[in-house]
Amino acid sequence: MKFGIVIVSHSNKIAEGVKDLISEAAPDVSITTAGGTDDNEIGSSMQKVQDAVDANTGDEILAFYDLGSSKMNLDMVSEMSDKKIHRFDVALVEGAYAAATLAQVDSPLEIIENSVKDMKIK
Amino acid sequence: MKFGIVIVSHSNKIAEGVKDLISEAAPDVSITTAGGTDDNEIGSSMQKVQDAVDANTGDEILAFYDLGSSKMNLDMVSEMSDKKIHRFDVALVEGAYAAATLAQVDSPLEIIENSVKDMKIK
Amino acid sequence: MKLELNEAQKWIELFVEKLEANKSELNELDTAIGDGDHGTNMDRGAKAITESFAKKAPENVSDLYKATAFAMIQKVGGASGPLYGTAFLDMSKAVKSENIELADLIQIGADGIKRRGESDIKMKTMIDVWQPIADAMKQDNFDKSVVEDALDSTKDMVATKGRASYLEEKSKGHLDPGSQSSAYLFESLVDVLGENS
Amino acid sequence: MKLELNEAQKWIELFVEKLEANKSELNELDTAIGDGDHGTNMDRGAKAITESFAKKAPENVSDLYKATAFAMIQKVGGASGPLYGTAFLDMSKAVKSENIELADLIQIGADGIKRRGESDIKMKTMIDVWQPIADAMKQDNFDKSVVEDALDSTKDMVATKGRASYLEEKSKGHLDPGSQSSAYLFESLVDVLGENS
Ligand SMILES: Nc1ncnc2c1ncn2[C@@H]1O[C@H](COP(=O)(O)OP(=O)(O)O)[C@@H](O)[C@H]1O
Ligand SMILES: Nc1ncnc2c1ncn2[C@@H]1O[C@H](COP(=O)(O)OP(=O)(O)O)[C@@H](O)[C@H]1O
Ligand SMILES: [Mg+2]
Ligand SMILES: [Mg+2]
Ligand SMILES: [Mg+2]
Ligand SMILES: [Mg+2]
Repeated sequence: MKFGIVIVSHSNKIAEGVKDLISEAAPDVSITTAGGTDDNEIGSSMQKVQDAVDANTGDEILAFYDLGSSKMNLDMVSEMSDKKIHRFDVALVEGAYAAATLAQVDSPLEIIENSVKDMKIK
Repeated sequence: MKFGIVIVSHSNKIAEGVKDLISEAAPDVSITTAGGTDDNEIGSSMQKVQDAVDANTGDEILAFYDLGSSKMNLDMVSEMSDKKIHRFDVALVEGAYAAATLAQVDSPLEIIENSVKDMKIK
Repeated sequence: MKLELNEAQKWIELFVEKLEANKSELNELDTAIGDGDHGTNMDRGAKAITESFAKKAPENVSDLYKATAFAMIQKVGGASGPLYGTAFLDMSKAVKSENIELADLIQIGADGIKRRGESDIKMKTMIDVWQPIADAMKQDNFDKSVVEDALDSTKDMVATKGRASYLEEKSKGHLDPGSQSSAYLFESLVDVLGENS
Repeated sequence: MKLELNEAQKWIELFVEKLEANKSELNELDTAIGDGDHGTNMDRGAKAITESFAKKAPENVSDLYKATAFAMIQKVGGASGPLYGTAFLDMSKAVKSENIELADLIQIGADGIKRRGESDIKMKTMIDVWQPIADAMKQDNFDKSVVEDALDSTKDMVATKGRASYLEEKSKGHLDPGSQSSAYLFESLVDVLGENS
């Protein structure tokens, strides 16, 4: 599919849980996660973000994150990645759900961006 | 403490993960969760919301939720509960983090409400 | 018009049958514009209703609606749980006043759904079945074609509440799953009323 | 002014020592206005730097900064990882041009933090140490009192970036933890420069 989704969170449980939740509405969308530190503690790991981007089979990535260092690690990976990564500064759970729903039906980027624009909180 | 926090999510992992995340910024705040269905599938359970409210030691509850039926179950419990439950129609992860941080330092409700007002997305 | 206990119980039992028979149809509708679980959810609710009636036979219509509500609230696990649950709980309370008309009772159920869902007609939800049916009953022209028309009207709506609302324009062209399960409810009611007419 | 490889290495090694010695102090500062892990995070970074230098001795200043950056990026696990990491990575690139002044190099580090953090001075972050120090160096009056003053200036600021920003007014009255660790970095630099003056 055109878009894959990457979830970056300080918590591995949040990242996995968001994947579980949005998969139900978007079973055909590639969804990969980077949650917690390398030791699965609360925190973030650039390596995990890199791995989530690499493992994602979407042509372009829609990326969602929770707080500060999740965003920074995402940006570092974006700068080095060949894949186009669209960072969404929106509510993590709710924004990822909306985007996944639209990605499932092959919506174009403008529609997806428009649908989450009222969830911009960062 | 005056305020406890209840997290209601369709996913048990999300609910637990949010608790882990916000506990770090709010170690003294009572945080209880209602995640997933009674079988821990994706969905929601009024009984779990009831239990999370009962188990919470805060005098009043600040409640955060993800989607539709989490909100509805929360409302049903609110209607039946003696405890005052403040429902926040804001981004789940980010809003709960902000509120927890302020609850930890005994902020009054108006300050907490004001700090998350720009995260209202529901 | 009012329902006696045996009629009301027949109504709910027919509803339960239809839900169980159409579990995968409801799941399919929900797969198109939701998360694909409406059939599974309602089937869980249906089985819980049967269990509840078996465990303790309802002694009056109010009890029957209450047991139905509790089964839905406790077992469905999706938005339809609190929605049907609130409708039947409010109906259970209202039916205690001796003389309430069936049409008014259905209106009370519809109002319960609106309150619980913070929603209204034209949002592509089950309200688009409940409300037209309450209206038709008030005018004494309730039959299966009313149910069918109400259900069909949801097809071309753009959803603004519930999960389907995330699809925006793309929610058009599909029946709303909760409206389909509500159609089963009211088809069952037509059947029960038909037997007596 | 420029640092030779042995001076630069001494600088980072002193920084590592201070981070390890003050792990709990940094955690305490972060407990007051953050999530209490800044000491643990920086200690992990410090140990990773030591390991990296032991594994492969840096051959020039650019390598040294790069190894420092990678250790931070890979091991810290908090916002300070990408922030220090970006600062040192940008410095590693800039120092390749033979004639860059130390003051300009620190400015490049500060700019890296601003870019990565989408932040600026007066937001109660480590930038409030990096920027005044870059400024002082440009005017050739860099010493420990400059570092102390910069760190102290964060105390009365209201945070508008990072976790402390969630505390709003209540973030006042506490030193910023990342500014404290940056103060250790620049105190170490004063020590290295002092030895040579
Ligand atoms: N806010 C609402 N108001 C009224 N009806 C709603 C609302 N949200 C959802 N519904 C109804 O519930 C149905 C979905 O039920 P179900 O699939 O069981 O729950 P979920 O969406 O939680 O998976 C929708 O088809 C719609 O008819
Ligand atoms: N956006 C930002 N820009 C600049 N510095 C920041 C930013 N966010 C955080 N910081 C710095 O990072 C420090 C916190 O680091 P640390 O505790 O290791 O990370 P975390 O906040 O992820 O737990 C803060 O004290 C502040 O100095
Ligand atoms: Mg559903
Ligand atoms: Mg569901
Ligand atoms: Mg921290
Ligand atoms: Mg942290």
